[in-house]
Amino acid sequence: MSEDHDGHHHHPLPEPYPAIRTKALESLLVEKGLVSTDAIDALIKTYEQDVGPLNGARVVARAWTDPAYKQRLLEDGTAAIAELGYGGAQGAQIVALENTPQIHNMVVCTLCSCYPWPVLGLPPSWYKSPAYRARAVSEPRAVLREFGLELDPAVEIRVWDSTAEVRYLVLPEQPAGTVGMSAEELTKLVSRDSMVGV
Amino acid sequence: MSEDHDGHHHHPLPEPYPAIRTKALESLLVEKGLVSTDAIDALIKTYEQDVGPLNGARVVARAWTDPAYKQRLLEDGTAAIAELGYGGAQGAQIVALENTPQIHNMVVCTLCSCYPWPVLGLPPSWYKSPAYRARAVSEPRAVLREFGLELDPAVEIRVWDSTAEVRYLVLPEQPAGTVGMSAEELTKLVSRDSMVGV
Amino acid sequence: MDGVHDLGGMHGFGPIPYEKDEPVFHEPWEARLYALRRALTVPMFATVDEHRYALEQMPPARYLGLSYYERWLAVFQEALVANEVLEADEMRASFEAYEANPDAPVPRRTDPELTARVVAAAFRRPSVHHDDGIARFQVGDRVLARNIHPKGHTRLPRYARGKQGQIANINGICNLPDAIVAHREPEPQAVYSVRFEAVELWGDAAEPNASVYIDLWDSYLDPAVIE
Amino acid sequence: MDGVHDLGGMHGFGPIPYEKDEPVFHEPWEARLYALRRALTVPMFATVDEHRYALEQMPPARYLGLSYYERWLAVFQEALVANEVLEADEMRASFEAYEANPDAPVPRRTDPELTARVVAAAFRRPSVHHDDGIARFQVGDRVLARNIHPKGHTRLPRYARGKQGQIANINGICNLPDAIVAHREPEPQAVYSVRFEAVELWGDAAEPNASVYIDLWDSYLDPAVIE
Repeated sequence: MSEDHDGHHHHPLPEPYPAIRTKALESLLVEKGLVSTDAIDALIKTYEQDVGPLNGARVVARAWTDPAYKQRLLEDGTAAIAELGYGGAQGAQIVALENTPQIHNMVVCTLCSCYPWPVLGLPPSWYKSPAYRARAVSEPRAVLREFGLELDPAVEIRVWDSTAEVRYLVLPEQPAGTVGMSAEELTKLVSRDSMVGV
Repeated sequence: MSEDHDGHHHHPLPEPYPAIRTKALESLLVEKGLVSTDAIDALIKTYEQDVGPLNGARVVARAWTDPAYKQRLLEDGTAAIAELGYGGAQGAQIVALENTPQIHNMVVCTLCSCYPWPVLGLPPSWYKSPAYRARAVSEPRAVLREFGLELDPAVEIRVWDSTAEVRYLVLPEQPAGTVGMSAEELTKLVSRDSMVGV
Repeated sequence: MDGVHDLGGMHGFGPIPYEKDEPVFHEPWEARLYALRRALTVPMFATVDEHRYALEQMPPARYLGLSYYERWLAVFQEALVANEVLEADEMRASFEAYEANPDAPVPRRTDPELTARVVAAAFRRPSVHHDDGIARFQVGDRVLARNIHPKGHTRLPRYARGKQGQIANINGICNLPDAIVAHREPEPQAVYSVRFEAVELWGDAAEPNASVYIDLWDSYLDPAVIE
Repeated sequence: MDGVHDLGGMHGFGPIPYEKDEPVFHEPWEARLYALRRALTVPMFATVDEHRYALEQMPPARYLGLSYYERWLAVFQEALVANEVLEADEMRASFEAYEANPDAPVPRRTDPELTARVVAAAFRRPSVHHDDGIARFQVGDRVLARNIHPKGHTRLPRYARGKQGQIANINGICNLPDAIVAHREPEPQAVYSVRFEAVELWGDAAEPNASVYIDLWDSYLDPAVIE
């Protein structure tokens, strides 16, 4: 909730408004037996604890340490990801995009907020922001610079706009000096952002 | 200031906010001698009383009753309008567009709110509204229908988007049964909207 | 629809609002709203497409002025009434009750069967139809994104319309979202990943050595006129 | 810039908010703000182009959420500070004083010379430069509106870019607004009225028997490739 220099709120909602509204809706829907408290709690736990970028990091670390897996991942991302037990909503078809010294991939959804939930969890706010959705396709290098990545002009940049059912997972380059590390160790080095390509 | 069905204001400003701000600015600028009360009053009076659609109506009525004037108006709108004493800010170049049984003209400014002030005064709110600016160019017939004008499909519609310095004045067709009326009488029949082409 | 949701290439939105170590949900109500919607035994939107279209139809200033979950809340409320799950009056009464007493507890109800079902649904792997037989284009074909301006839902972004690209991949067969949301008969079509050079999309404003891949349904495309 | 101000063809804005017998100003403050800006002895914007660009640069949700004069007020306040006519502190102090006491009078000052000058300015007829000699195109020529996406100010609306039209009139010579706002050397160019068929602009969504005439500077146009 930002305030501009003249002290006027951009944001029209008083802070507690959506919280109160949501409470009121949950209350009515529970009373009518159309939802249950435990189902809500369980789904929240699912996306706060079970379905998140750690899944994607495991996929990436496996690909870094297992060339055959990497090949399967690039050929059929959905199937290779399912090998590790991941899949589900917003992951009907997952395509892995390999970053190389020559090619940098970056993912966006300009029309809404499509994102590969099974491997990355729910999208962060910046991914859903109008700024990212607007700028990623027209000035990806400027956007990457804001994320601290100055891409060499010789590197081709490919931006993937998730306008249909495919969800994209970027397979980042393995950091220098990490060859020989175990998949478990490598998992800790894989950031969520690197799997979006920023 | 509309309120939607869930009782939430679209409009983020408390009602008196801009009025108080304007007062505060006028106060400071008067104190500093950068503006004067009488100059402000005089300019308001100019646009509330002197520069308005009555000017355009006089131009139109003259054109309806004086074929030579009409020809001059269509050949050089600015000069013909100046003959009646009109001209000034936002009227450097005024082009008159003749409506005929075959052609209907309609004016918009999609990028801001350009409008021929010397002949029509300041633009009405609907002309400045996002809805009119958005729709006039892509669905002019649907827009005209909202204004109560069902245009025959055989009539060609020309929409003029005022993106540069030219300001457009529509010369409506003279209503049936008014031939022989004086210019003064006809002036009363010319609506502001008809000179915008809606 | 050519709405403000179609943000690709738009200027004026400022820097990316990056937040380090961002939580999955910023506020408890966001988590509850998210889960409430998905756990509801009577879904408010038959398809994700219809949910998207509901969001797109919000008044533009509102769409841009609200946060992501505030938008979800707005369309969820409307859908609950439109689908006659809640009456406007009872919804208003409940809002007023909690506004008057924001700390009032929410009634609880447990339903282990429902819980198992919604969690399982989160992990259920949808199947994709692969039948490239109906694909009109092959990888490498040059195509032109059509200049369409439907008032209904579409997934062809404005910034690609009228632009030439090249088929990079055939993703599979999916029903056309435009038809789903319009409640027309299903229109299964090949969906392609189409590569557009940045300079084709943005002219002189293009960054060097860049391209955009957009997933587009068959009927969004025409063969390119000039090879 | 490709901002939300560039509204031509956008969907989702609802019906035209027509108001019968609308007054020139709806609120006294609108009238005073309008006149205050124009009567100021130190203009805040050197050109109308710069004023437009200031409006365009407002945050998009704010641009669409505010009324016409509320937008003017916002950019006027910013300009007063940016141009060092008022200090932010004294502006804030004055706001707070009037917020605390909204009925406090505004000091008065008369200046008949200024009054005469500003009223005369409203009626002064600006001259237009007619010199069609530098026009690259002639009436009837087919042209292509260029696919430009400048971050600065431009008057080539998005809905026309990449579209073919025909020169309908040569309006005269004007300085390119893009250059004015960027404070580049003046770039006087021919400005044409260009006719675009509705079907070229909107495809299948076009209404029948319709065209749009757009006033475009010479450098916004290329010769059409296909006659």
